[in-house]
Parts: sequence; C-alpha cells; structure tokens
Amino acid sequence: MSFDPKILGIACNWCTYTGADLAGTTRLHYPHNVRVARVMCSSRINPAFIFRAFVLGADGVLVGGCHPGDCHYSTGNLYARRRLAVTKKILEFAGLEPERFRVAWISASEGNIFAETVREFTEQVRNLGPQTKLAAQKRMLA
Amino acid sequence: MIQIEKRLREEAKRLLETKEAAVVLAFGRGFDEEHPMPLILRKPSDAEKIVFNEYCTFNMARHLTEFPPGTKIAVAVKAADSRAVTVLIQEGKVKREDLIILGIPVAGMKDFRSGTAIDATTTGPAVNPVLYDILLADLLPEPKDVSPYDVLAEIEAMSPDDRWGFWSAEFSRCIRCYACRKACPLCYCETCFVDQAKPRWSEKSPSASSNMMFHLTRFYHLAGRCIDCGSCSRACPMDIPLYLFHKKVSKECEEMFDQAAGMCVDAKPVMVDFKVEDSDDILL
Amino acid sequence: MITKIGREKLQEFVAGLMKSGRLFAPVKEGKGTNFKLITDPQSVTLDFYNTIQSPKAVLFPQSEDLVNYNISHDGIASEPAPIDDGSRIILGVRPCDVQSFEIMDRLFNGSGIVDPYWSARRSNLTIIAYAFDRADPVDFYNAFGITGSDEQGSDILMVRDTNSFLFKAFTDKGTKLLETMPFLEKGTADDEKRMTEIVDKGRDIATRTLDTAEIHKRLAGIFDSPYWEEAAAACLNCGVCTYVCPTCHCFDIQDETLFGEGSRRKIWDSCMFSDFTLHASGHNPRTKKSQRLRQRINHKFSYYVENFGIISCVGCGRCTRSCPVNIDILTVVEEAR
Amino acid sequence: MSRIGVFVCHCGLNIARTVRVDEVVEFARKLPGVVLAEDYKFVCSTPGQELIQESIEKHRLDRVIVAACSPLMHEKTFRKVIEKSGLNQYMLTIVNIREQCSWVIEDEDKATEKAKAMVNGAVYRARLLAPLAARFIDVNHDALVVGAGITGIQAALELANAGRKVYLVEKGSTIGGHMAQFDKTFPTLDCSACILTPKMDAVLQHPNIELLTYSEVSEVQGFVGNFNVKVRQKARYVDHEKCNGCMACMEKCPGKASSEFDELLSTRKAIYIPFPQAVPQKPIIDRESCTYFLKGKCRLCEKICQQGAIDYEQQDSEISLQVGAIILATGYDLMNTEALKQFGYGSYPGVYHALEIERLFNSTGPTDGKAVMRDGREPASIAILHCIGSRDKNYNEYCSRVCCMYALKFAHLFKEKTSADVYQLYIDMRCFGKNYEEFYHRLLEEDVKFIRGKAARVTDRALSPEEEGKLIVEVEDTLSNKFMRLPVDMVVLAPAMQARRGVEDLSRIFNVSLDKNRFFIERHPKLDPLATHTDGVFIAGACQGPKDIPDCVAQAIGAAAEAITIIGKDKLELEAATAFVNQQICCGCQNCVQVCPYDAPGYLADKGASEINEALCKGCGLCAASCPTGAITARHFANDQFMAELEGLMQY
Amino acid sequence: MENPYIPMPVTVDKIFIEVDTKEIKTFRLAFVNKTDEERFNYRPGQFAELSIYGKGESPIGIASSPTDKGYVEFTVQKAGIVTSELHDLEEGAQIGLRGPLGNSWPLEFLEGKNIVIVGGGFAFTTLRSLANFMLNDEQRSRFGKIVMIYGARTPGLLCYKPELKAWEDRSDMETFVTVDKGDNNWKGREGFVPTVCKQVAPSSENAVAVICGPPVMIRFTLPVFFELGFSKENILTSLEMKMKCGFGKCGRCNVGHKYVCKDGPVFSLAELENLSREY
Repeated sequence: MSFDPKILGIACNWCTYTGADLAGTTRLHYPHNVRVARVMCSSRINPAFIFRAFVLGADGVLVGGCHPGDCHYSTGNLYARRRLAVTKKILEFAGLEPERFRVAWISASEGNIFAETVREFTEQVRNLGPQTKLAAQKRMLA
Repeated sequence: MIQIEKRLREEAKRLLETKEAAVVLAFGRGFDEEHPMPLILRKPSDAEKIVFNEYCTFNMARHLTEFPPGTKIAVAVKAADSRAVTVLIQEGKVKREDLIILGIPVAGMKDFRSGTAIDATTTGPAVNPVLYDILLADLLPEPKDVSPYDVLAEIEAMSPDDRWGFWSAEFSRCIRCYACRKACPLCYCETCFVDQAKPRWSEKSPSASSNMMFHLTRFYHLAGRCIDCGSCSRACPMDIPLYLFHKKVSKECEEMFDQAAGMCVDAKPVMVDFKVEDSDDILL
Repeated sequence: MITKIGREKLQEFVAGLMKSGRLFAPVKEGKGTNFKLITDPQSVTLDFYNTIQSPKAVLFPQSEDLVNYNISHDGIASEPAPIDDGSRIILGVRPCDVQSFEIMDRLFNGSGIVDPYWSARRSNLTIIAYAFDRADPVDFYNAFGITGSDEQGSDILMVRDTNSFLFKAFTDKGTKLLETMPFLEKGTADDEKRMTEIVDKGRDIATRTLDTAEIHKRLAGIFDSPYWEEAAAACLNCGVCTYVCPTCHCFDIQDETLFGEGSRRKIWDSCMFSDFTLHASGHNPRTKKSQRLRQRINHKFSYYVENFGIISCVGCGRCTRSCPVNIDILTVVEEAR
Repeated sequence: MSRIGVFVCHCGLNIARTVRVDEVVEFARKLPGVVLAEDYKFVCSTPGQELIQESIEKHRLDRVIVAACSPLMHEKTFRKVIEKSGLNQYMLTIVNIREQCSWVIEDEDKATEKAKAMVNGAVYRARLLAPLAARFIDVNHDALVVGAGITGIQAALELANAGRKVYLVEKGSTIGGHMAQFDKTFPTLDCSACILTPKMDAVLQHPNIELLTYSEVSEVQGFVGNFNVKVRQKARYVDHEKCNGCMACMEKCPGKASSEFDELLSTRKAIYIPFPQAVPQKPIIDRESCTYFLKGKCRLCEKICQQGAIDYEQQDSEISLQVGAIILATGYDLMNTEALKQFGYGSYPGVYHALEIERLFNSTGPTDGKAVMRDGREPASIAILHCIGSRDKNYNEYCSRVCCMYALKFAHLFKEKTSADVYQLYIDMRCFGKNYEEFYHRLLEEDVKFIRGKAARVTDRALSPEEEGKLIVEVEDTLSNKFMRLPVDMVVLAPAMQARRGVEDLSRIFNVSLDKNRFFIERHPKLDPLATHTDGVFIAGACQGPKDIPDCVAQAIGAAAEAITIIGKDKLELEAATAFVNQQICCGCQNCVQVCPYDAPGYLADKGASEINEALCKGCGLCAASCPTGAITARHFANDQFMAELEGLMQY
Repeated sequence: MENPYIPMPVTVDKIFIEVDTKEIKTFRLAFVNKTDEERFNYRPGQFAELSIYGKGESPIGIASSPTDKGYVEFTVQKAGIVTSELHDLEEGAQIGLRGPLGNSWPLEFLEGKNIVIVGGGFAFTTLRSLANFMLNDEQRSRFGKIVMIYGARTPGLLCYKPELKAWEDRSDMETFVTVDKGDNNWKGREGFVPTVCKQVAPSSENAVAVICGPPVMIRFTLPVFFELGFSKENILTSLEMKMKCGFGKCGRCNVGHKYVCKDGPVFSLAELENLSREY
C-alpha cells in the first residue's frame, strides 16, 4: 500500500473552517488525510504549534486563514502571514522539506478551493514520503 | 584599545561622580588578561577596574534588564551591542532617556575561549555602533563588500537532507544548559517557554526532537530581533554554531520585511508589525 | 607490573577494552572532546587536555528513565525501567576527575538511602586513569592534594610516552582487565623506569591552589555578605558550570508523556536556574542570582564538607573554562572573605 | 481523571452512510478519561438532547463531546443543553464528523479512521478544558440602519415602531433607493412611488428615527451591544436647519448637470433635489456643476434664499453615534452594461438598460412617461434581452432573480404605451414568486414574442434591406435550434444586480465578510440568513444577494426583529473565551500591546507586565501567539488545550 | 535492593472534602500490597510523595496517625498539576505513594512534656497526625497536658470538622477552635490565632509548642510564645520546600547543610536560626 500521510490542518473559524464546511455541504470529495484543528484566527497559531505538530509526527501541516484584508479580526492574518513565513524559513533551513508546510488563504465561500488545496497538498506530501526528521523517536514512547 | 580603555575609565568615573549614571556597564579583568569579565560599576573609584582589550566580547546590553526601571545606566557598547540596546528600547524594556550609551567603534575582537578572531562569519561585520551618546574613539571605516550572510552560502546550497544531517549533528550535542539564551541580550524572559509545565512545549530531557523544538522556537522568538552579536554561540560550551541559524533567520526577515533588526529606535520589530502590501510570495 | 602498547595500536587496545564491557572514552566533538559510548574504536582520541563535560554521565546520565508507564482507559500501567548496570569501562579519566567518583559516592552510595542507579553502575565500573602531562592555567586540583598522575581511585593508570601508552594496574579489576588483552606488551625494566619518570613528572605539575583549611566555616561566616552580589554581578545564570562539573549532582524528576506513553525521568538540573527552587505557590526562596551563585559555592565548599567531610570540587577547571563570562570558581572562593 | 461523555451522531444517514458510527463509539469508549460513549440517530433532536442531559446526570459527566456536524451549526445548541444539566457550557467539544468527514470522504474505512482521529483529538483537548465565567455588558438600546432604500426604510420603521431609537444613514441626498426610480412594480403593477413615498414620509416624520442623508459610516468600533460609530456627513452647502424647502433657488440656478436619478436621461440644476418626492425636501449644491464653485462667481441662490440657508463654506462634518445593533441594507448596483461591448450599450443610442426604461415610463421622468427613444421616435419593435451579465460564467454565475419579472413588466408597459412588437430573449423564464407565473401567463396572452435564447450580439450592420436602420439582435433560438437575426428599433438590456461598488470598504468597516460575488455573507445560508459572523451586525436586502422587493421587505422586518432581540435586552452575555495574562511569567516585551487590533492589552510599568482589558478582548488569540513566554492564555484555545488536541489528532 | 524512586501502588479508598471551597480534600489511601503496608512504617510529621504517572509527584504531609491501621491519609490543597489531578480523582482510583520520608515530630523529645499544638488553616495536617497519635489510648499516658489552638480564615475553611468537635468534647485535652471571621451559623470563637494564643496563654512549664501555619500566622504567633517563656528549642515547626527525590539526593531542598526532605521537615526554632533563610 502506498504511503498514506498524516496531515495536520489548522483552520481559522471564520473563513477556512467555514469554507471547509461549505466543501462538506456541497459534497466535494477530498482526501481524508488532513485532520483539522480549529482556531479563532490564523494569528492564534504560535509557530511552536507547527514545530510541535512535526514533532508529533505530522507528515505535513496545512494552515488556512482568511484572505489578507478579510480577517475577521481585521489584521490578525497579516501578522500570521509574517509569522508563518518565518516559520517556513526556519523549518526549511533546519532541513525539513518546505513542501511539508503550506499556508493557504481560503475564504468562507471557497469550499472548492479548500477541497482542491487539500487534494494538492496531500499529493505533495505523499510524494515526499514519511516525515521522520522532527518526529519524536519511538524511544520517547518507552 | 588602550585609548578606549582610558576613555572608558574617564567617562565611567565622570558619569558616576556627577551621578549622571547610577550604574556603568563595562568590562573588567577576569582571572587573567585574556579572560575579561563583564563589570558592573557603582563607585567612581572602581573605574580603575575597567579594562578593554580584544577579548572584551561581552554584549553588555545583556545586563541592561537586570536593573529596576528608572535606573540611570551608562552602557559600553560595540557595533552589534548598540543594536541590542536599540531593540530593548523598541520593546520598552529600557527607556532611551535612562541610558547613556558609550559607543565603542572597534575591530579585531577575539574569542577568549578559542583565541580565534571574531569576524563577519560569526557576527555582524559592522565596526561602529548605530546608537550612542558618547563616542569613545573615532568612527572607523565600515568594511565594504562584506555581508554578514556570506557564510550561509554553503549550508543554503545543501539538500534538505544534508542540512538536516548537519543540524541534527550539531544539536545532538546540546546539553540544555541554556547558556545561549542566558547570554542573549534579547532573551530577557524571566520564565522561558521551555521551562513551563503547562503546556510542556518541549521535553526537559535532551533528545533530538526536544532539542530541536527548543532551538527552533528560540530562533523564531529572535526572528527580526537578533542583532547578530554572536553571544549565544560564544557562550555555548558545546560549540554549536547557533549564529548560523540566527543569521539565516535575520537574512530572511530582512529580505521579506525590508528591515534589519535594531537599526532605529523608532522602528517596530518586524514580527509585531505588518504591511498590508507584504507579499503572499513569502509563504512559498 | 607494567604493560604497554604502541600509540599506533591504540585502536586495537580500544577494541580489546570493548570486549570486556561498554567502553566510554574521549571522542572529538565540536571543537572539544567528550566521553562517549564507543561503538567504533577509530573514534577514540587520547590527544586532548581534558573533556568539556566531566565523566559523571557515565554513571549518572543527563536523563534516565525510572519508570515506564502507559495511560489507558483502564488506568495507568507502569513498570520500573530496568537499571542498566552492565559492566562499564571508562578510559582516559584525568586523575582529578577520578576523585569525583569518590566524592559522588559519599552522596549516592554512602549516606542514608542509596541511589540504586549510581550504585549498581559504580560497582561495575573500571576506571582507566590517564595522567596529565601538563597543566592548564585554570586547573587547581593541587588544592585538594591531587596531582597530575595520581592513581588513587583508579583501577589502571595510563601514561603517555613518546611512542606508546604505559599501563599499571592498581586493583584486581584492573589487573584482570589488562589480562584480557594478551596483545599488550609486557613492560621492560626500561618501561618501568619510564613510567616512574612520567608519573613523577606528573606529580610535579603545579596547578593553582587554594588554602582549604576551615573553608566551610569561612564561607558560612560570610553568608550574608554583600560580597555575593559582587561575585555574581557578571553571572548569566546559565547552567554551564553545573552541567560540565564532575561533582554537581542536582537533578529533577519529570514525567514525560507522548501519546499516553511515557517515562518518569531523572534529569540533570541546576541550582543556577531560577526555577530550581520555585514553589508551586509562586514563592521562590532564591530569586537573586547572587543567592544562586552563593548556593553553588557553599554547597561544594561548605555544606558538602559538613555533611560528607569532603569538598565537592576536584579543581578540574571545567566550570571556569566553560563559563561564558569567565567567572572563576577559584577566584570566587579565594576572595570570599 | 476527567469524566467525558462522547455522543456520536448518525445524522440520519448523513454521517452513518460513510462513517461506521458503532466503531467510532467503540473506539471512544476505550479512550482515557471517557466514561461513556453512545451513538444516536439525531443527537440534535429533542430526544438526542435529552440523552445527553440524562447521561450527564447518570454518569456524572464533567465534559461532553458531540461528534456530529460542524460546530458552526450546533455548538450553541449543545452548549445550552449541557448548561441545563449544570455543566459549564465551555465543557463542550464538537467534533465535526459530517462536513469534515462523512460528506467529503467516499471510502468508509478512511472516513471512519479520520472520525476516530478527530474524536481522539477532542478527547485530548476536552481533558484540559476549563469552565469559563459568563460576562455581561450593558446594552445600548439604539440601532443603526445603513442604507435607506426600501429595505433600510422598512427596517428603520420596524425598529422605530418598536420604540427603538434608529439612526438611518443614507449615502445619497434622498432616501428611497432604487425603488424610488421604478415606475411600476411587478406583478401587481402598483405604482412604485405610490407605495414607497408614504414610507419615506413616515421615516421623515417618525420621532424615533434620526435621518442622516448624504452621510456615510466611516468607522465602527466596539462590539455587539456597544458599537461606537462615526458618520461623516458630506457638505451640502445648504443649511438644512434653515432651509424651508421653498425650492426658489432651484428655479434660478444657472448650473446644469445630468440627472443621476433619471439615469442621465434628463438634466437637473446644480442646486437640486433628485426628484420631486425626495426626502428630505431640501436641496443640496453639487460642486461639480455649480457656477460659483466652478468660476468663483454667481451666488444667485444665496441672494434668492430668504432663509439665508446657503453656506458655501460648509465642511464635511463627523457625527459619533452609540448603538447596540447595526443593520446593513446597502443594496446593489446595476451592472455597468458598457463593459459588455457585444450588446452595444453606449455605442448605439437605441440600446437601453432597465433603469433607463423605468425612468422613461415614469410620468415624472425625462419623457414625462412617454415611451419614446432618445431621438424622440416611438419604437416599432423592441427586444428585451435577459440575463445580461447574469447566469454567465464570464461575468456573474448567479441569477439576478428579478429580471425575468421586470422584463415581463416592461413588455406589458410597452404594449400599453406603444404599438410596438415586443420580443423577450430569455434563457429560462424564472417566475417563482407569488402570482409571478400568473403574470407570465398574462403576458403570453398579450402578444409578446418569446424567443428562448440568450442574445449573443447587438449590431447595426445590416445584412438585408429590412435590417437597414435597425439594431439587429443575434440570437440562437434554442427551441428551434435556429440562428436568428432580429431587427428592432429598441434594445432593452436586463443587466445583473451586482454588489455595490466600494462594498470592500463596508466589509472592512463593519467587519462582515464578502462572498466570491462580493455580496455580504450571512452566518448560515438557511438557518441564519440575516446575521453575520460579527455579532450585532445584520444584513438585509440586496446587499446579501439579488432579490425582489417583497423579499427585501421581509428581510428588513426579520433583521429588525433580530436587532431587537439584542437591543431589547438590558444586559448581554459576551463570549467568555477571552485572553488573560499570567503576570508572574509575563516578560514585559509588550508584543501583545503592539499587535492587538482592539487595544485590549495594556502595559503596567510598575509590575513590568501586561494586562488585558477583557471587555475589549474579542478572543482572536493574536496576543497569545505573540507571547514568547506563554504568559497569555487564550481561554478555550489555550496553549495546553491546543497542543493536547494536536497530540490527539496525530496519535492515530 | 529497594528502589527508593519507585512508588508503591495505593488505592484511593475514600475522599473527604474538607472545606466549603472544595479546594482541600483528604484522601484515604489503602495499600494494594500487604508488604507495602507493613513497610510503610511512619511517625507523625513525616511526609510522602504522592505520584500520578504522567503528571508527576507531590510531597504531602501525612495526615493520619500511625495508630490508624489499614490506611494512610493525606490532606491536599489544589495548587499545581499533581494536586489538581488528585482533586479530580474518584474513590477507587489507583495512584502511587513513595515514603515515608523526612524526620518526624520528635516523639521521644515530646514524651513526658506538655504539648501545645498551634495550627492555622490547611497547614494543620501533620499536627492532626500528631494529635491523633498522642490521643491514642496506648499513647496518651506518654504525654502531659495537651492544648490545641487551631484557626482558619472562615468556618468553611476549617479542616477535620468532626474531629475538632470530638476533641472539644474530650476531657484530657483543651481545644480552642477559632476563625478570623465567623458567619451567621458560627457560634464559636472569633479572632486570629496569635490573639487566641495570648488569651489561652499556655504555660511554658515543661512544655513544647508545635506550630504550623501560614507565614503571617507564624510571624505573629512566635512573639506570643517567647513572651510565655518558651525557648527556641521548645518551639517546633515544619517547613515547606520544593522537593523532588525526598531523600536528600536531588539537591533541590538544600538549605544550608540541611536537606529539608531528609533532615526536616520538622525543625526547632533553634535549629532554624542556624539555617540560612532560604526556605
């Protein structure tokens, strides 16, 4: 069986999570690999969450927020954009494949884009194979 | 350097005598000539204890946050150190008006532990402070055509796997003594995230993943703030080249946000700021 | 009796040691050298002055599992982690560091409740000491009556000659270990002479020193002195000094869990960290770095003397060498008057 | 250890078809901290809710997890349910195994596997949840209605009649909106003015309504129950306090400009009211066409005005309002048909758009109600082109909903006023409303010609003598599959109803998201059509999407009712999931102070630590993620809770 | 060899909610293994580490008396991660117990003397152990007069209410229960502990005072006892300190040359005076 990646999704409540709901209500099919945790705003995401997700064995992390300018909290995602950009550079310089981390701006009406992004990202991560670099060693598991 | 030492003693004495400063942060003798120590002066008569030589690599901005707010502090700073002072002012940790900044233009410093020269590969290439009230020597010509980031080329050129190999070997030596964060002038948090139990951001026991979790998060916390003084790496007993990672993050921040850390007291650090026109390309 | 091996045959010797137990020996790491569990004889180096970290981790690792557990719906299942107490050999320990094991024994092995982890490993440890042939300016082991070529506490003393290493066993354990390696040459009378010469030379190495008489009382007397503020002014409160120290033994006990499975671990800790004494209530009896530096010095030079009759310092100079701000423990103690 | 109850919903077959619910229940039952796991057909139903309540009591549950549909759907419902059983409402976690799982994953194994992982994440998180205390704030009882078209007018009247003070802000110099431009309304053919003007007058007269025309909202601060609104009133150069509406100024004014109200088909003066029944009945000066403003002399109106109401120095002014709720009724724009070159609007005088036709038919319009063309001729043949820019992937994919009906209305009126042949070029006739289909049938009887086909092009290039001097409409009749060239005198376009220009600014000011067509997004398309994601801000009418007058009015009344549920209360419960600072570990970096869009955190210099004003906090968590020490807890999304959720999500 | 780091399994037999805020509970623990119970030989004033895997350990004074057979009790205030988890436990849960640890109230020293027990609030647990021990039929004759003064901020914050009642009714001791501020139902004494001590004025003749309570109470109570003629050797207290191992290895509770966990937690004032104020 081919590698079936485990991907963490973090979606903002107002845009991407709602967009994902729309993908659901319109019955758009997409891969099962992304498990979404909801936050109120993409600016809630502490880059340490992303690092932690990889430590926990995530093969990829997908973050979704409102389009810049459309943030429910007006400027949250503009800060998030900077933070997540730096996060990505840090992961990349550490030697993690940058393709394992993606930020997408997906509005509440873009159910189709949510589905498409999940499809694309899942394939991308699948092609990279399992993430073993940051993942805590099994030794941790006693 | 003898001249700087003399000027530093004079100014320290004067500032303490006139009570313009309650504290002077300078450099003193350690157990020998080649091992100086940070010196915190309160008495004019102690000014004689001040030394300055090529081993006085300490970033005295590190000690600024140890005093109660409102303390008048004179601080001796070299090029990068002055940028740390600038960041501390930007972040409201010290007030500009409480500081008398004694600027030291100097080149040719050496690491007291290894004896090797400190140059643009391990710190910023600048030789003049960016912020000062009193200059202790004439400004020097800034080195031309030297980028603090040239040293990164080799690692940047590596494949992700090789880079991972490089860093995991380096971080595998980490013993979590936290000298890096304690030597950093900008790691002034009394309680570091890594010491917290709720949540436990990273395991306390060293392991590949917990060490990485600590360092990556710390690099992030210094993003757009690190002023490339190299203190962390010099403090590291295990010789982990942390400066390389900090330089990379600084380079990216400068490229993405068009602002170098600690150059101007009126600027906001880039991670607590945004521009509407920041490009989405930075996320690619 | 003296045995000997050519310097070019070091690897053969290392490989021989590895057959008798787990071998810890100096390995180049970063810009320095450290004791590591040896898996490849080639990795061992004996060209070093002293290691960055002390050899204490061989018996007292930075992190050690006490109990493994598993949290499930039906409760928490646990079992003690097996104590890894197999035979250990440690090669290349400097004479001052050898003394550190004796000092730690008094705490872990000889007083009140015995620490089973230290104890089990200690009895299965063979120490091959390695005489100094020069002194680093920060060392001060002479202060504790230790010389550069002391055999005391070791099973075998090793010295370096121009083209060879010479060994002399001082315990049965040491003798037996050397006997497992028939490829070692028997030392000649000349070698005996050389050994004595080298040992004598080592004995004459002069380090800094310190008047240790009544030191614990002296320190107790200046507990409330403003001196400590001054001594600690430059201190960054990192934990380097304690983590490289051969006799610092403070530790924490932490439960570390991932996905419901975890271990209770004993992990090095440092009295230099501000949260070391922080109560759950928020109260902290040692908030100031001067208090913490005072604690470290007093614990080594005063409290340990009162409790165990010995200064908990061997003068190896590691803390001074590794201190990011050049705080010199000897100077601090000397000036504490 | 916690006592968690997990309730897995089948949602009929919506979830159960792809997620093996029993397996998820079995899985949940074995998780640490879970004391009960059950499934139920519809957990949101009354018996489902009762099941939760009984279980809380019976099994002494302290936390509840509902694995069902999206939390945006039923989180509030279930919070109330557990609260009734004595649990704090924040001890609830919703796992979205419908929208996120059963509806999007085809494979039963994969869907079940994902549902389990999601439940596991929720259990990890639930174990760390903490009860939150409800917060109450005083509510301002006044309301703001933005836009005074028929929707805004209706909403304002409803609120005012309910005894609430209403501020009605209108961008234009008169209220009435598009409806005031219409001649007749379908399908009843009432005179639009006859039914609208009494309402306009009622607005003017109502003691509870403060009308702010020629004004725009520039800033909204605060939150539900306590909005602080800034309104910019543009300079009118006529002091309406003094003006008595005699209109003498208008008569003498030499300045002229095209009348926007008449869709530029007539002229108006530089000092003017847009149309005779305008409210307020007081003029404004248009700087662009005023001789004095253009040339520096004239001031005729000033001389004539006996009230001394003319004030050339008048400046824009700013008014601050405090309201408890806001209704947006900002309406729509007709699509600019000039962009659609193929239909010749702007190139051929014989091409009109719908609002121009409304004005042509109107007795106060540019032709005094005569159906004549720009050249004064009465058209002998007229083609009405449906779906211009609507139902068209190149422009707007949606249907504008009103065009079929007003096209029928136009045909009827043309038939009434002229002897012309009238053609309807349509894709489908959509006559869904009450009495709409009947109206369509009536028109079928009126000798109107229906051609089923979307017009492709309008040209004046004649291919035959009979096409000379005519506009030729090219269309494929999809019933006969025949390509047709239809020569007519007059072409009427039925352009799409579009979101307002500048709606992006409104979106920002009121913090209401836009959909892909730039219409405001409602909180839920079916069950919460008038609320937005910003509490206390409601939408009604065509700003949410194209709709006809009855729908607009119905929404207006609905939105007013929604607003009253807020401003009718004295106290309002606020989201409790705000942030707070643990000052013991705060390092005083002030990142939180720098980043908060609401200025909730402040720095206390004496403590060297920050503090968050929870009345201002909206719970976004921006500060928490900016805090290097982790001193800030974003309640309900706290670091430990979120990290635990990640661990749970990634475990299996 | 016994591994002192490994807790023994115990079950939570019974949970008593002590105070109206529910922030303080007493846990009655029963040993899973008979051998453990026999080995767990403790004296009043000792403590033990309560252990919950995944959360950690917390050192808690033993609240029961060695004369109570078949169980051991701990009174726990909800504060950190471990104690919060303990408070979430239900009867029947299994946890770990490591001990007994520390010295104890010096029973041999107390023998034949009059004992004045002074406690405040939650810091009364090992005093309760001592009291119940001394009041045991077999032990009572070893000790002289017993005076007990116990106070809390409010009536709802008094621990061990049934026992307080029983002690008040006993003729072989004097018990004074006080609260800082009473409520409508409170019929007892009102007043701060130091004030009550002054009023009761126990004689220092052949007497030892055993005092535990919040720092502010201790600060104001000590002068009262000095005035009554108690010497520093005859005033005992128990220290609280951050501890980990509990037997003097980990270095955390090191104060001067003492380890609070091993050499304490019970000290006389005279001993404390020789100790640096780092607790």
